[in-house]
Amino acid sequence: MVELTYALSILCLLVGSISNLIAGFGIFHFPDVYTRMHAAGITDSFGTGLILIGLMLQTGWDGPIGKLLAILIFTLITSPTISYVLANTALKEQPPKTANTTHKKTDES
Amino acid sequence: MESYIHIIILCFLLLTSFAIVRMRDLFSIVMLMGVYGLLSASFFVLMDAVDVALTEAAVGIVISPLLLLSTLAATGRYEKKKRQQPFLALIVAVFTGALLIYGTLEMPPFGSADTPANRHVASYYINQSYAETGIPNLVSSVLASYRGYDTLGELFVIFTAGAGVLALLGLKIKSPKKSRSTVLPPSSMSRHHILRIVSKMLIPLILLFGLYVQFHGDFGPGGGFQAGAIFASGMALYAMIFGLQTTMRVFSRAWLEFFAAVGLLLYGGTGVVSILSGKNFLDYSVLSQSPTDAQHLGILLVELGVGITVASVILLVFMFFASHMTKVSE
Amino acid sequence: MNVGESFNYWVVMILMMNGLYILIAHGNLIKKIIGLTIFQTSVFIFYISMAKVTGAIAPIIEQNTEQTNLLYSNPLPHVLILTAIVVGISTTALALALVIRIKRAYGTVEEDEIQDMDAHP
Amino acid sequence: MLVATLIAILVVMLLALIRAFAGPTLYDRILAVNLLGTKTVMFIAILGFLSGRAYFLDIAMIYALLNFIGIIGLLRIFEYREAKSNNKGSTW
Repeated sequence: MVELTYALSILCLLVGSISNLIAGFGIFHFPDVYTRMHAAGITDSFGTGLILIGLMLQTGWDGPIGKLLAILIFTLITSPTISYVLANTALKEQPPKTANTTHKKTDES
Repeated sequence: MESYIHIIILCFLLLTSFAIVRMRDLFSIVMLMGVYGLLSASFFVLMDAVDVALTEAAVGIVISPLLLLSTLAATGRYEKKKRQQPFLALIVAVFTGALLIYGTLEMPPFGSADTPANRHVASYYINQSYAETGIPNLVSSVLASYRGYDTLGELFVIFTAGAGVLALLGLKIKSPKKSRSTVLPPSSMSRHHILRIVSKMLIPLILLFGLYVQFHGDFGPGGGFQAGAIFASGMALYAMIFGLQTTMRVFSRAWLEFFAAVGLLLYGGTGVVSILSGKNFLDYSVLSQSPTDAQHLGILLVELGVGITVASVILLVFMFFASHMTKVSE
Repeated sequence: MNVGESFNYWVVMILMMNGLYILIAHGNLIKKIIGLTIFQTSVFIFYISMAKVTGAIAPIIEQNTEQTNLLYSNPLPHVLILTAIVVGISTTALALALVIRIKRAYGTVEEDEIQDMDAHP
Repeated sequence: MLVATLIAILVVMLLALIRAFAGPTLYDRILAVNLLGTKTVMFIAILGFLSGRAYFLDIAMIYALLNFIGIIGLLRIFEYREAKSNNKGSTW
């Protein structure tokens, strides 16, 4: 049972790390704000959740599992909210880029 | 491995600071200042300075960027290009930096236990203060008891700076309407319903966490300065989402000014009580029979005073900057 | 010589010089205040680096532990910097309030324009 | 495994930092700063786990909350700027 939990936590941490790396790669590589947001938003919540679950499995019941759970809940609430507000604000100022439009010079000096 | 993580964070900090030097768009620079605060707070965590990390997080991530942004709204977003190339400044900076780095070669190596800084009074604090005060968090006990005069002075500086901001931006914050039924003009954030609801859920938690940091500061990381900054950040979020007017129904300007003074008076009053009982200023041993209980009570009162003053001064300053923005836009 | 032994101090000095450079070379008053903040933070990092002892834990006494001779980091620099951070933000706020007043009086926050106006009123 | 996760998170932080420097729009920067914030929370949580000190989790928790306030603050000022450019004024 203990070994199973440990193996499960390793799996969670591994998948979490990989999806975090995907988020990082996405935000680094994709061409405009919306695609980047798409890459970061999904994998960020997913990876964060998995890493925290992996940590929880490793602490067991007598560890600080409540605090980890609180961090998990906060992250799962705040991260999508920020994505939503960010996308909403960005959409009003700058329409999404499609394959055929050239990227306008934006508000950079 | 663990001893190299802080080097990575320091490299991130260096990159950020060079990016700040290079950029001309002040909005982006303020954003990078937030990153800078976040990274330096992480560095403080790595250096075991947990109390400092909490304070730097609240101040560096939230309050400092907010104040800078409200100023930018009044002064404009772009920095103008200078007419001449600042070679002289570059030479001065490089020369001074080279001298200072030459000076660091004489410094004791990083992390060694027997440096002059770690030998004198610090070992006394580490070995004796738990027996003398009964408070596990050494930072709290040193802050509020051993170096109580120092902290009182710092608190006076904060109070004076707040008074200075009030004097400089001597605008009237528009007082809220008397009748409760008046429909308030909505803040422009209020059309995001999801944001409103999420904030309604989170703000009580943030304020609760501020109180936890305040009163748990004797046993874990925390204390008055951290709690004040966190509490003020929570109220700043409330002001941003629900509007300054609504916030001022809860904390009006007069009450905040009153509380800023009350915290300082609580601190000073604790000292006066010990003078009147025939001991030195801020000698807590008069407060109770047993010495550790007296220290506990004294530190609790003093930290409470610090927390109240810091929270109300930061909130007051934030409100003045925010209402200044509103005035500019009219 | 081991790089890790004084790498922190070098980084502190470079950050400090970045702050100083911004302070001297840039004319925008807000940018100057940001430079001052960077300078300030580098000093915080310097103090906190000096307080670190290798292998030590944060200065919070462990009560329920069998281990004796736990090493603790030096709490005194933490106390000094803890208060310095909050004092720093209050003084920054004061400086920003002054900038707002300057903007109201002169209509600009660029140093050389303000000097021109003072020279030719 | 925890160390590997830590390294992955540091790599992501570096990538987000580069995006925050490069821009090009302000929204890219905010997105990067937000990603950096959540990664820092993870970083500190794992670090506390490696060193076995539970009070690191307190700090991670407050970072998660403060990061939210910081990002909302940045976005709030954009909304303000937008309202100003539409000449409607804005109320706090």
